[in-house]
This record gives sequence, structure tokens and C-alpha cells, in this order.
Amino acid sequence: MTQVISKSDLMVWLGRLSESHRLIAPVDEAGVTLFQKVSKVEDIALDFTNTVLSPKEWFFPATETLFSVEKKDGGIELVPNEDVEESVIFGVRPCDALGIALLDKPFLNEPADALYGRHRDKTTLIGLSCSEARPECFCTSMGTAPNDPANVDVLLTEVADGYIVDAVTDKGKAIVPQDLLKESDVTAPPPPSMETVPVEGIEEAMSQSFDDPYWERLADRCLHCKLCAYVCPICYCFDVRDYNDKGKVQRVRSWESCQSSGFTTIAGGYDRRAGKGPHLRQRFGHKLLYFPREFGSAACTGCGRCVKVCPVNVDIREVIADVQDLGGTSGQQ
Amino acid sequence: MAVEGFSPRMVGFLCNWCSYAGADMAGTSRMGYPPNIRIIRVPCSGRVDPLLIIKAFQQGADGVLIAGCHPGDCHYVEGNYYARRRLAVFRSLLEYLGIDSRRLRVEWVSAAEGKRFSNVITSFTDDLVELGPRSEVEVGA
Amino acid sequence: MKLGPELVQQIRDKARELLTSEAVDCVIGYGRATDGVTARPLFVYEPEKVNDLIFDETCTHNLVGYLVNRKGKKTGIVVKPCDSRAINVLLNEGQISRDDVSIIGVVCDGVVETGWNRVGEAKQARCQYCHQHTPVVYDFLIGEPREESPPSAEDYAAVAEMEAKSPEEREAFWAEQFDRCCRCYACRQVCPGCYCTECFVDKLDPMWVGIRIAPEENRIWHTIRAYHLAGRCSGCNECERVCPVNIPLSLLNRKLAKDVEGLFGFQAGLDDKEMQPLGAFDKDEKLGIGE
Amino acid sequence: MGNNDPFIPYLATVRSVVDLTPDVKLFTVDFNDPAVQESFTYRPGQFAFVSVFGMGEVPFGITSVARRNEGLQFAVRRVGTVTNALHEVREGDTVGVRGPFGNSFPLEDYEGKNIFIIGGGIGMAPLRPVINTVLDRRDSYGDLLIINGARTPQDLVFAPEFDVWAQSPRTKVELTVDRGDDNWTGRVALIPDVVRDIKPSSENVIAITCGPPIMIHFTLQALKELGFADRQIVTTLESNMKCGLGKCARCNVGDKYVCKDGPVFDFEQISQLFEEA
Repeated sequence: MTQVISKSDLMVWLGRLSESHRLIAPVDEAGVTLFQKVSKVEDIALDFTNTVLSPKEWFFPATETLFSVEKKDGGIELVPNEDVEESVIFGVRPCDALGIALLDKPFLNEPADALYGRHRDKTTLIGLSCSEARPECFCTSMGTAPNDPANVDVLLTEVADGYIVDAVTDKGKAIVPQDLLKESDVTAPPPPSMETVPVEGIEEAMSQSFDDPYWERLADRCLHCKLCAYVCPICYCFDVRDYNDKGKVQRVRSWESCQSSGFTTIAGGYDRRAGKGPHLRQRFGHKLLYFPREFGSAACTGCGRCVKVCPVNVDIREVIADVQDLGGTSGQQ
Repeated sequence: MAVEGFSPRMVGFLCNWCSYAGADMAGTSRMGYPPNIRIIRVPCSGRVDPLLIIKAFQQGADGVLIAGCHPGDCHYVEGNYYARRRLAVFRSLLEYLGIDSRRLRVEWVSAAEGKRFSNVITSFTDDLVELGPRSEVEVGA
Repeated sequence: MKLGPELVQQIRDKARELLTSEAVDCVIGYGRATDGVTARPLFVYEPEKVNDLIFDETCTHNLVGYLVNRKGKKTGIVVKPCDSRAINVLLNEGQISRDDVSIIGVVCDGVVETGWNRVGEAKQARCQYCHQHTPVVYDFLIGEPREESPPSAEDYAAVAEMEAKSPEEREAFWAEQFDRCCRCYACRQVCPGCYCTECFVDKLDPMWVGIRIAPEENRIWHTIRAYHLAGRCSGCNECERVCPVNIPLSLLNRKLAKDVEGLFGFQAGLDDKEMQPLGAFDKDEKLGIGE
Repeated sequence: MGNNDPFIPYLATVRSVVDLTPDVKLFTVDFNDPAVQESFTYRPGQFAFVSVFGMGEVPFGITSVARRNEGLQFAVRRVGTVTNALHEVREGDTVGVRGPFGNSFPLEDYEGKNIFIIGGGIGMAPLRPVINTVLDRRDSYGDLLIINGARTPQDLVFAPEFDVWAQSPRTKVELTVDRGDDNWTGRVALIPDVVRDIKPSSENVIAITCGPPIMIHFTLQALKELGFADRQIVTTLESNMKCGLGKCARCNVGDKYVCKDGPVFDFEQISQLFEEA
């Protein structure tokens, strides 16, 4: 037997959650679906495959104050940003949930990033199984699946007249509305299938192909924008700067990307990673070689966002396949 | 929409050779003008990058004044001609983005025109009082 | 636009000829993307690879920006008429040398709305107000030159509609648009006119715009980005195409194009001689500034 | 640091500011919290971030020796926004310090060996604690040879200390400048050429070098000509970094972080690092 919530009761539940928590859910705006804070549950987009930006922005916001500098007793005091609300994110796809689990690795690695930790502690994830796969999806190659409950607190799976509710963690059990659930013998539909990407042995292949001219050729068409990094559920490079707004002093961190020019430039102007090829290679090197060595798995969830948004079709699936092939022939078009 | 007790904040970019001297002239001649303007001396009106203007608005300015030498009198011969074109285009862009173009004032004030400088500031201040405060700018909201 | 197979073959033949004769060491054109239906930029270095070149109504990319990365290297490039205007902009600004580029110009009736794995039916909006069907500069022309349609009052309709709104409505509209911006700078990176080695927004010592991905700073970015392209934007609209959050950048670029055309009678990139208007002046002009 | 938040610096008060050269100042700071002042310890080669609140924070190699109790010291060259702001800081002002970060020079491993220090410009800053440690424990090490180069005589950062160093037993200091002046009677030569001229033996010696990338590049060549092996040549890498914690993903060289796994590497390690970076 499984527990099921009807579609109308789901809205009732979300309505309750929006009162008790900061509720974040997919919302359609100007033709794009984004995770946003919602006050009216009618605004929630239920009919979406996935959002343009991943939910990482609710743990690692695009811009966030790390601490403020306040005057106290003739001196100063550094006040950490404690402004983190109890939140529920609804509609997290399993790939993005994996992304958050992977983000934990660098951020919660000792010494842990306190602010990230606060966001993480105070947020409950309601996952939503995917009933369809997009052409760019390849999560099953990256260690998760369209119905993977592993990294969410509650997983909902759509069935004929509602959703199967699977409270995975204690945090999830705490928010599940027992009064709205019904026992049912309905079974979950089989998850959609998708293309397989040859990731087996990719670390070794990356290492072997490191000096291959492939990277220079691939970088020919790369624009070195930060789009792939900003839509990525894992990319976590950041910049930190101080602000002094009319006497209000804050240290702020914002997203950055290894594709930025000057990312590795030091005082005096020397850049050890100058050039298009090494620049672009860093992106794939980090995802497929360095991150796995440091944390044991690739920094990719197969969400396909970068594939979808890249203006010039730098397709990580193709890169993985090419790198695997680079044994004999090199050079890619 | 006049707001009771509103005192506009203004930033003035004055060219070193004419308008800054004109402001000096106004001061030394004891010609009064409203104290709302913060003056920044620049080498030439042609030096005023529109980035400076929008930055001033972002930082909470209600109005921005750019003053330079009269056409034909530029210390660098042609800086103010370039400024004229750029500011014409930029002011229209600001208006399009919803910043009332009256908030960006461009005037030619010579070193001898202390009176004119004082009049410009007075009338610009009056205009800004009438326009009211810019909707409260939340820096980095 | 559909090009007949014989015209696509002409592109390939010309590319092969350029590579084989070593007139160029690379031809930049279009190839098929991994979705199998749209196009992506393709750099061809070997004559035997020219058959990977394609051309069809999904070839929306403006490839001209790549020429700046290849300064001093002999390069062949496939351009549509709108793209060809960007070549003139770069020539005019001394960014590329005419001797280094071999231009394969393609006569164009417009390209369609595309996205990843998606080919639309309708022509892109920018093609509907484009009056350039034959490239303005080329070495080899693919297709028959077309008689150009005259400008129409409708060309700037979207801008006029925005201008007709109240300042408050406009401010609110743009605030909402800029709020979505995540400052990925795809719009800048894809733009052939944005070739500064250090963009004003990357100057962080001192910080002019700031790193905060937040509405006020986003607005500065978009305002100055658009302004820096006044009289230089050739209207390829790649910036709007690549925006992940659908910010209507064409409404800004077109506004500046309209003003520049209205004030100075100038359109960017029609030739490589005339100085772009913000780099020039007329002593006696009246522009409503300081008068 | 405070609040277990590694991004929050300790507050510190500037004890003194000394002009070392026209564009380098030496800052000595004490932590405001006595417990931190007591417990904060570090080793030669480690670095810390210094904050000027409202302007930002920048990593610097610590230039003092912990056990000398001379206070925490940084030699700061004026190059950008934060260093400019630091140059405006006065005695008694409050700054922030985060650290110490990174590995250090494995000086215990060098015991019994000759030490050859090659510093260019502000690159002397992280080498000074190495020199002072060797001098503090003079009997544990062989000969100490120091080559210090700068653009002009005024730019030699630790000039007042050269005599102290030179008067120590089995210690030699060689100074060189790119451009001399009327009072300069010393060498006018580039550091790699001085290395070639002096020809130190590559037997039982560790060369420790720090300076601008271009100087390191050519000094490495000179040392190799003299028979130095890669593992005998040690440097401290400079990198753009934002956190010091291995999180901002900026200073990585392959799968190693300059901030955590470095900044001290020998060239055997460095050549391996850059194979995949």
C-alpha cells in the first residue's frame, strides 16, 4: 500500500506550507520557469519538466551577505548573516536533489561553510519524480534516476489522480500532512528512459586526454560566458567583495565562473590559465577529474541544463563521449 | 508631485576649465544657490562616462548635472561636442528606462558665468523639488 | 531560409578551395548541433571536413565575433547579411583586417526561432524588420542578390509602444526584466561588438558596477551594455537569443538604433568607412543638449 | 573563525606600520581577543587573509616568526584596492585576519642542509620567516646564502635586516637590483644571472625561491643548469583566491588547491600538478 495525496489536497498542503514556511516552488515568468518564493499556491507551475536555474540558488544564492560590520562600544563587531528562514522547496527534481547533495561536499567539508550549512539545515526538500525525460536528460548515467528518492526529504510521484507521497527522511515526515493522505494500491508508473552517456572510466580518459588539441578546438566556438556555470546545479565558484553603502559595510559573496576572464589572474596581471583551451578545459577538468578525485563522484547530475542553454552547443555528453574516444584519434569539430 | 520638505540630492560633474571656474565665480561673487549639489570636478564634459551618471543615480542622486564649456570653447577643442552627442543618446535611454530625463541636466557654463551657474543650480533644484524624490533606491536589494 | 542543396554545396566548395589553396587556415561556418535539428558554429581546418558545413534556416548565430579571437590569422567566414554588417563595424573600428578575412556571404530571407532541440515555424522577429537580404560586404556570394525592401514605419513598432508607456510603467517593466538577470554575460560574450579586453563590468579595482547579482547593479550593467553598442549594434539579436531568462534586450538595442538613426541618420555597419556617430560630431548640430 | 564561521575574521589592532620601501609597508598586528592572541600560531610559509572592512580582504604570506613574539606581521605592497586601503591604515586601527592557511616550508626536513634563499621584490616577505627560523636554530642548518633582488635599491624590502643576517655565522647575503642609483655600489643584474655568477653547489642544499612569475621561471632554469634537482627547489605559489578553504574553486591547480595543499611546493610536485591543470 502506498500513501497518496490528491491534486487538490496537494494545493491545500502547499497552502499550509506557505504559511508555516518560506515556500519556494517553480513559477512561470516571462516564458521561463524559475524557483521562486511563492505566497499564492496558484502561482506554482506543476506542468514543468525542469526550471532554467537549479534550486542551488536557495542554498548558495547568486548574491548573499556573509557578514555585516557594525559599530559597537567604540569598536566594531562582525555580525554573521543569520537571516535564514525555515524553508520548503517544492518540485525539486531528483537530478537537482543530487546536485544539492554534491554541493554539500565542498561546502560542508571541514571547516564547513556556516551560511550554506544554515540554509541546508533550515530547508526541507519536496522532490517530484519526473514523468518525462527531456532530450538533454542523462541523469541515469550520473548515479540518480527520474524517481530517485535518495536526496530529498519527501518524494512525490504523479499518478492518475494525485501523487504518491514517500516521506524519506525525518525532516520529510515532519511536514507530511497525514490528514490529507489516503491509502491506495496504486503503483508508480515506470520512470522514463533516456540516453546513456559513457561516463565509466571518464577520470582516466580525462587524465589521458589532458594535453590533447581537442580542448583548443572545442574552445574555438566556446563564448566563455558563465551560462553553463550559472544554470549548473553544482558549479560553486564564487567571488567575495566588500561593500560600503552609505556607511553600511558588508562582505558579500556572489556567483562566479571559471570561464570569466581574469578568474585566475594575480596582482601584476599574470594568468596561469590564459588561453581559450585551458580555460574551457578547467570546466570539464573540475567536473570529471578533480572533483571526482577529491569527493569521489563527478560534479555533474545529468540535468542537461548546460546542454540546453549553451548558445553554441558545447554539449557535455558529446565532450564525455569524445574524451572517451580520444585514445587514437584526436581533434573534434 | 512635490513632497513636503523634500531636499533633492544632486551630483554635478563640472568641467575644470569653464564650469568649475564658473562655480567658483558664483562663490567668490557671493551669488547664492541651493546647497543641494555635490560637485565633482572633471577635466572635460567629454570625460563624463555615462557609467558615472547611472552610478550617481544608483547611489541615490535625485538629479545629475553635467556642465562644460560652451560649444566652440572646449579646452580640448572638441570634447564637449562628443559629450553633446553621447548625452543626447544617453538621456533618451534613461527616459526609456523610466528615469525622467529632466533629472539629467546638461548646461554650458563659462568661467565668467557665475550668475548663470547660480541660476542653473537654482532652476535645476526647483525642477527636482517639483519632480519629487526618486522612488527609494534600495542599493543592492 | 532553406538553401537548395546546390547552394550549400557552393559553400562547401568555396570553403574547400580556401583551405586547399591555403588562402585561409580555418573556415568558420555552421555545422549540425547535437540535437540533430539546429545549427552550431563550426570551425573547419581540414579540406576533407568541409562536408560538415551546413546552411539552413536554423543558422542564427552571428559568427563574426570569432574573428576578433583570430586577429592576424587568415580566416574564411560564412555570413548572413545581418552578420556582414558586424564585419563592417569591426573593420571600421580597426579590430580586424579586411585582408585576413575571406567572406562567404549568403543571401538570406530570414532565419527561424530556434532553441535547443526546437525549430520554430515563424521567422525571428528581427528578420521581420530586416531590410538587408544581400550581405553588405563579401568576397563570394551564395545565392542571387535580392532587391532590398524599403524601410517601414513598422520597423520600430515595439520601441514606439514602449515609449508610449508612462515613465512609471517603463521603470517597473525594466525592473522586472533586470531582476531576472543572473549576470551570466552570455549577451556580452556572444556580441561581435563587445570585444573589450576588459569590460567595464569586470573592472573590480575599484568596483564600478559591483559583483552583486541584484536589481540595481543589473540595471547598470544593462544600461551601459546597451549604450556602449549605440550606433554599433548591427541588429543580429544574438544577445536576446542567448539570454536564459528571456530579457528582451532587443527593446534596448532597437531603442538606441532608432535614436541614432533619428538623430544622426546612421545605421551601424552599412559600410566600413563612415565613423559611428558617437565617435564623431557636427559642430552646428542641435540635439536638445545644453540649449 | 568567530562563531565557527570560517569566513568571519578575527579582529586585530594594528600595533605598528613601518615603511619598508616607497610602496611596501610592514604591518604588525595584535588580536583583540586575548585568547586568540595566545593561541594563534603558524609556521613559515603559511598565509592569512587581511581585511580592511569595506574595502575587502587579500591573502598575504605571513612574514613574522610565531615564536619570536614580534606580533603577526605582513609586508604589503601597494597594488590594488585593498592594498591601497591597507596603506592608509594607521596604528590603532582595526583590521581583520583570517588564518593561518596552507602548508608551510618543511624546515625540519631541511635540517643539516645548506639553505639557499632567492627572493625577488615583495617575494622576500614569505622567505623572511624561513631566514629567521634558520638563524634562530643556526646550528641545525648548513650554510645560508640569501640572494635578494629588487627593481631599485629603494625597493629592497628588508634592507635594515640585511646586516643582521649577514653578520650571522655561515651566512652570506647577496643583493642585486635591476637599476642602480648614485649610491649603489652593489650588483646590477637579474637574479638568475646572479645565481649563475655565484654558482652555489647543488650538493646537500635546498633552494627556496619566491618572486614574480617571470623571475621564478628564469631562476628555475639557472638552478637546473647548476645541477639542482626539481625536488631541491621549493617555492610558494601565488594564486587568485577568495576563501583559503578549498571552496571558492579559484586557486585549484588540477585537483590540488594552492590554499590548502600549498602554497609551498617543490618543483617536482609542481611539474606533476601542472600535468593536469
